[in-house]
Amino acid sequence: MIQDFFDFFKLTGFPDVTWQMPVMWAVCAVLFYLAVYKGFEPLLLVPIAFGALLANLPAPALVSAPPGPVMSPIHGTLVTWSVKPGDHVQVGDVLATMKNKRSGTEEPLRATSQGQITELSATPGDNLFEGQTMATIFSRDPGGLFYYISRGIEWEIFPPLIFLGVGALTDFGPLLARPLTLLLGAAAQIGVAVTFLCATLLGFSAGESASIGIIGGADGPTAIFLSAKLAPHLLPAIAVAAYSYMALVPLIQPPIMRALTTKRERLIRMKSLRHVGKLEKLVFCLLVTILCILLVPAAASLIGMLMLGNFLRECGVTDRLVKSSQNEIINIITIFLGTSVGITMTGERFLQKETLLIIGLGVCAFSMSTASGVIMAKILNLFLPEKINPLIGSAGVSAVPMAARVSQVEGQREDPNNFLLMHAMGPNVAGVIGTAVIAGYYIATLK
Amino acid sequence: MIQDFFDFFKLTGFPDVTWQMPVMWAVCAVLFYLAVYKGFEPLLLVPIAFGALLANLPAPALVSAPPGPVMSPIHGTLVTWSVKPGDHVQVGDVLATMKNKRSGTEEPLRATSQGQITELSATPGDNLFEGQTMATIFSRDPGGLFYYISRGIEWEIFPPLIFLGVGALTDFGPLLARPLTLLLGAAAQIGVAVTFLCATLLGFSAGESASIGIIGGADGPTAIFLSAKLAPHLLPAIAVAAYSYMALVPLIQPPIMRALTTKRERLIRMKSLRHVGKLEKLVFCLLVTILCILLVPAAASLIGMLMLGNFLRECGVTDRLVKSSQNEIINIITIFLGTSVGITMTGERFLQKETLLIIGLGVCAFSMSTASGVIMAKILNLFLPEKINPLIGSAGVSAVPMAARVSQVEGQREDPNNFLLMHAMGPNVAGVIGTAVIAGYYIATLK
Amino acid sequence: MIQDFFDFFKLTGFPDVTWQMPVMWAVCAVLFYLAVYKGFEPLLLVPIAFGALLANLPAPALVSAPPGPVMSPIHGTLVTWSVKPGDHVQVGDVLATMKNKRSGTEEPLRATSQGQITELSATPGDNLFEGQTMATIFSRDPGGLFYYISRGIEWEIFPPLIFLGVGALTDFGPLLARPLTLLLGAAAQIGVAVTFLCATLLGFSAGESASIGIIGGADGPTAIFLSAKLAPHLLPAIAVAAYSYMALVPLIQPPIMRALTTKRERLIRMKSLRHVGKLEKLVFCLLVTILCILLVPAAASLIGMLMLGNFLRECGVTDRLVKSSQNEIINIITIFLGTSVGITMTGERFLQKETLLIIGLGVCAFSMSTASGVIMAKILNLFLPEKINPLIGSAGVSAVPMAARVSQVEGQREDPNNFLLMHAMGPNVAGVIGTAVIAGYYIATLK
Amino acid sequence: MSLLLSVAVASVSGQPDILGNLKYQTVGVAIVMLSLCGLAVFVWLIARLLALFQCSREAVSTRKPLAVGDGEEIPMEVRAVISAAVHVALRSPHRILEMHPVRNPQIQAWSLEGRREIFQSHTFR
Amino acid sequence: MSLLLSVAVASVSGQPDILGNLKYQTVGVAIVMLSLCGLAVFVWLIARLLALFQCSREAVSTRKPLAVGDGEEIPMEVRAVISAAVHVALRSPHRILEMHPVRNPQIQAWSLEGRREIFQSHTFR
Amino acid sequence: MSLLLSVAVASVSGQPDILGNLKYQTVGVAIVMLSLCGLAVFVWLIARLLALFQCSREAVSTRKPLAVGDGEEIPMEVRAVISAAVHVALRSPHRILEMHPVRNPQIQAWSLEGRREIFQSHTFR
Ligand code: NA
Ligand code: NA
Ligand code: NA
Repeated sequence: MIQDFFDFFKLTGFPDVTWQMPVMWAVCAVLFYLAVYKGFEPLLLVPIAFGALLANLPAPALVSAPPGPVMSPIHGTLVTWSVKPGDHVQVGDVLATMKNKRSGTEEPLRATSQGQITELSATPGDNLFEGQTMATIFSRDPGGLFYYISRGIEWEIFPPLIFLGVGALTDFGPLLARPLTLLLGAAAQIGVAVTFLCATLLGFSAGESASIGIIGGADGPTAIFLSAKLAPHLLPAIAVAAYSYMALVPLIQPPIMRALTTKRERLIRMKSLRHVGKLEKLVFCLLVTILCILLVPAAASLIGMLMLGNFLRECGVTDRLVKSSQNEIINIITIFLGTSVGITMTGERFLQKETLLIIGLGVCAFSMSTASGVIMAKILNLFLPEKINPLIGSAGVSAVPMAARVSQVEGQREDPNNFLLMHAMGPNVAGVIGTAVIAGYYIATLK
Repeated sequence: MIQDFFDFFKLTGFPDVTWQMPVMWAVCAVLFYLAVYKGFEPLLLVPIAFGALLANLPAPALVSAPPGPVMSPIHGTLVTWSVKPGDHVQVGDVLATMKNKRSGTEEPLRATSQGQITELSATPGDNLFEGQTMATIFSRDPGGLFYYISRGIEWEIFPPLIFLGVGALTDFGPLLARPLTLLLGAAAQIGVAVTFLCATLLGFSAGESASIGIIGGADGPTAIFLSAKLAPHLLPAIAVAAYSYMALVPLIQPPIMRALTTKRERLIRMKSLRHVGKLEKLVFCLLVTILCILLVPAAASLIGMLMLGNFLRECGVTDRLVKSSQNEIINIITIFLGTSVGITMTGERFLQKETLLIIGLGVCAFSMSTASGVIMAKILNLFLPEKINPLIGSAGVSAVPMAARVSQVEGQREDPNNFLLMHAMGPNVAGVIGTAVIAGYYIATLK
Repeated sequence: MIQDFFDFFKLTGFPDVTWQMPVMWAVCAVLFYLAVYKGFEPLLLVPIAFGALLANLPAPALVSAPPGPVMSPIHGTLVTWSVKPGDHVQVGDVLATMKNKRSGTEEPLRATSQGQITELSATPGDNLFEGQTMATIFSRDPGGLFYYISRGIEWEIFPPLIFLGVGALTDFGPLLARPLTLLLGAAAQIGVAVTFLCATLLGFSAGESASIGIIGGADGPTAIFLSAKLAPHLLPAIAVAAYSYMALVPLIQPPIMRALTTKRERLIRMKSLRHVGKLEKLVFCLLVTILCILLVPAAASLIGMLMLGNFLRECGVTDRLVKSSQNEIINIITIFLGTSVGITMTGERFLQKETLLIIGLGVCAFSMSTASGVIMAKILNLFLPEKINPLIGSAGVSAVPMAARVSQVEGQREDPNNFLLMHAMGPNVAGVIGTAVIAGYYIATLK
Repeated sequence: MSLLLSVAVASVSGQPDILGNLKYQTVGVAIVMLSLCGLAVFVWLIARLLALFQCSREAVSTRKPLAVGDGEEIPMEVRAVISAAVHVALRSPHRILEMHPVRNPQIQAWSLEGRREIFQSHTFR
Repeated sequence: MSLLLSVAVASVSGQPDILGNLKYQTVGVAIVMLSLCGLAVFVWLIARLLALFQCSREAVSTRKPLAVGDGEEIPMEVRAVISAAVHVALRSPHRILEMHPVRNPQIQAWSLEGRREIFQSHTFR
Repeated sequence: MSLLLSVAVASVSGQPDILGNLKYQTVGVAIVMLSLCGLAVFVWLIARLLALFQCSREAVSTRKPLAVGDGEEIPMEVRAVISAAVHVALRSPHRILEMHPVRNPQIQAWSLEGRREIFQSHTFR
């Protein structure tokens, strides 16, 4: 009987607990604390943290791939097989040794699904391309729940669908009423570029640097979309940094805004915005769709869905669809997006010095974006007859609508009767478009 | 630096703009105008037009298939390979030349996904069946957003799910109170048959003609379901025609109705309908399910889902499920169905003379269906002691509830106190069943 | 012309009606009656019965698999092919004869999808593993609607998603206020164990017995999850039994409760429960997640989703997500879960003596669970200074919240001023956790 | 020539065989007519049957004609306020006996133009 | 014979090994009992710990006992009307201090039969 | 050295080519600036165009400034009660001409702090 308990104990997860797991539980606890008690973007951080908790429990079946062909992960030569047809393998077992053509090193090939080897289609000495089928694994196990949920990130479906909802929630009116604020949204992307440079100096590759830089864009879905493409191994750290700093906007931005502006500039009052008609909004939707997709086809799914959502919203005849986009779609996808980001946050991947560097670079990105937005506003003031209050420049970092609210609060600190909120919404939503464009630029050039 | 801009320009979509694209943008603008300002079924036409806009921007990544095996699209002989293992290919690149067994012509085989050729499994001279694997392409690219969304049409999932919601929104009470109106719904399918004949005379194949004829059924999901099966290349034109003419019912029907009826017939008043109990409605649901699926198993998914939705509605104990069917499910699927129909509407496919023919045949279909419904009502009146107002015959073309409202309006034009709406709902919902049956007949015989 | 009708008749479903079909229609009618007129868990039983109706109509296209590789279903030797490349096959056609290695018998291999054989990759005499590709079938048919909907069960996605909603609907407060009630929820699992033993004695295999035993756990999603893994062929009978008996709890439990308790015990009044704070509930969520997944990693997806839903609910900052979990997600998944369970309920599978045995064993399971809960409460009373009313022990069988209401009603029968409902909610929700743990135990040991 | 064959030939040859197609369509329409006609007969039979068996049941169900439609509950606060307002306005002792949304699902006034709205939500394909 | 082996044998042979299965079930039930017992201990410990640390926090949170439940806001119009009606009816100068839906999530009247309804929405599996 | 090449080299060698990357980022920022600048010009042009063409149309649309926002219909019962209450309270013969939720989508008081709430629902990424 005692023996039976020992037998069962071996089947539990206890023997597989690694030192990283409890550490990550503590990380999750911190994230939960920030989300629940400090209000850091809880809609995203709670699912992310919960996914991370599941990722750091010894339940490999949650994420195991369904059985099927085993593909060569690299371009190289098959040195030797460690298994033969009929063998049963577990997730993580070594199947073969391969010699990487580029680096010349020998690397083990590990199973990503469990089952029985039914076929070996390569023989030692074979030269294999990346993606070439080498063997087949079979079992009746269907693959883990999060394998399926994560398809939404792997297939790059979730970020555009979130953008569908975001578009349905966004009012581009303030931007249309004062088109120059588009430039403020563009200027904030300078922070992205500067962070890219810093990241390369710290040794990150170009794809990694782009993914880190985009944190400064302060657009969660765009950051996830880009890093899933260019640096999937950094996805969890980037997502956590992006959403955490978005919540910290009210702390990060004000000192920078005050340092870069004079009291006189902060007192500038802006004229009320004109009313923008339905037709103007609809034409704008189509214009952005056409121009931006022509310019950066790689960001087509993000921009297309954002503008579809906005068109549905503004056209006034598709209420049912708008409500579903703003509620059901965005809510359901958020739960799945958050948990699938979290499930990639395993200890081995997250407890790296890269994570710390990313967290540091994230502050840099947000600060530089804020600064460049404010400075751009000051530059525009040199030429404009009607001055812009440079406090709205900081709103170019997206983080809709928090950055705009920061502009409002800072403005009222100097003059309680100065209402900047609506003026700041212009650069705020322009920042979303600007970040999508620069993301498209990175994908086009780095893929 | 200038060179860099030129380099980047080559990566944008501008060099890939074809003459069809701006033309299609204009087509989309017309569709948007009709949907937004003229109220033509905006719930469907806005997503369709937006999808069409995306389809006509040079962003092939939006719809690219994920990498994997390359299958022979025809039964024929492999003449020669244009690529070798290790080559990188883009969507649209020629991979091989094949000789079609049936037509004897040589045809190029083009890539539908981008990546590296990892394997060629056929050698020149091989005789290949349709669907036989010839090569394998690999890349880390997951495939485009609309590749995934379009699975709902390719796999014929969306139309039945829309029907689930339609069933949950439909009240078959008026039909049950006067079962003879089923015949009016059946008669309207004569328009489908006549249009089939016209289409074959114009040179369309049987499958194409059936898909065009079904426009006269005035049931969007059924039309999409059928043409996805029998004539996928005509899907966008058929869907656009079906939904546009549905919106034009109040213009198309009245002249035909007036021409075919005498003033005296139009003045006929009908007796109030009796109350139909819950049990009767439930038995009807099950009866239709069993009989229609026995008769046309090919339409089982449409009829089954329609009746499931209606059963949930009428049983009175599954409120939560009914509300989700009527709202969340139908709304979300409508967005995806519309955009996936639109995304197939590329210039090369849509700017064809076939499209014009389909638009012309669509008018024919609607007119013939209207006429045959009215005439059937007049024929029934020859035998019935209690006369039917033949104006309700036109409601057999489905287009729920617009056609029924047209009957009501035409009736009131002669006698403002004659309320035909509820009487017209009978043939109106019967038309949905009739169209599903004839669609099943076409699939069974033409597949 | 008459000949044409005969031709068409052969294409209808009428020639394929078997004797089991009308019998199963009657079974469906009984289920509909119970669900609609007797209120037996209609949210599940209506979709299940409707799915069963569709399963028993001759529409094989509703569930046909999409074309693709044909895999060996067993470990054995290929004796002979019955088809050759280029042949067209229908669902159910014999493709080959294989000799089972284990049993030594020859078995036919039948097609699960329709299309043309494009390739035979095994030759007679070959020794094949289970899951090894033997041939490839191709067609343009995409596979049936319910093939796709059923992926949610095959891939074990639906039960955890239902648990996400259940977690969002569950209040663990009563359990936290009196932690000892966890033991009552654990005790109810004794019924599961006893039923397992009875089932093995009746000749069921271990996997089948576990799936039958879990009916006593009175948790629909857990029962479906477990039997999809261990005994998929019994899934429909188990699901129907589980949901029907849950509805019969108010009939099954009271006599057992009265037989096992004295009037004095039934009169015990319990102290009002203390208030449980938010932090306590959140910590509990994380604790259950960590401990239970460590103990039974195989149930990680069920427990993880249950606790994610509950965390979202209790954290108070993710209202939008909670509402979507409680409504949209659970409603939509319920429709699909119900119908996909029903679609497996074909006559050949359901009209077996096993089904009758399962229905009998289900009563046994519910009774034993009720009894063991009550007895555990009586045992606890031997040691506790503050007595528990043993009537709340029966609530350990989950069936939230019906079992708890039974405790309340039985309590009030003796003393109309004794309110046991909230006290019974503790064991009630504890039973959910207990059943998930024992399900994990079975999966871990029997897979 | 049999139906399917004729159509198949027409379809393959690209040359529409007019007579064959005409026959094909006639059969199709006949099948739709027959099946919906059959359905109508069944429906009529069922209605008769139920009318016979359900006399007593119907009698019971008509006793509660003011049942409030699905999910159209008036919140308690609003009821309280209505009572208050009515009370004050009428200044006479009375009790509100029943309050319910106007639309009553069991009333048989099919011909009311007002029913239109029910079908407004319907324009979904 | 070890647990897993015994069950495996029983399962394969088709001949139920009664004793083996009995042991198998006993171990299973023991594991469920032990784990939920352990959970109970943990829960109890946490409650104690929180009770120690949270005294002050609790005190604060109980100061606002009339907080309106999630999403049960009374629309402004209704409030206005209630005020108007009450004002007119009472004809005395007064101010409505607080208005809130009846159900209060923090009140501890667990034993109220009324709580039943909360769990009505619960019948979901 | 061309942009793409330089970055590719930098990326592969692992040795960041600072100047190359600087140029790469400069080009990127320039593209963002130019494209959004172009967009601004287009938007301005469209606004001008529409202003020219839509004078008459706008005039019409401003005539109904009190249109009730999307889906914020006040239920008939509440209207009735408001009328009743107002009537009783004011004791003078009058008719309520228009009733509508306070927030009016066409009013141009952008600067109202109250607009904040609209964007509360917005914190979604
Ligand atoms: Na941004
Ligand atoms: Na129709
Ligand atoms: Na249970």
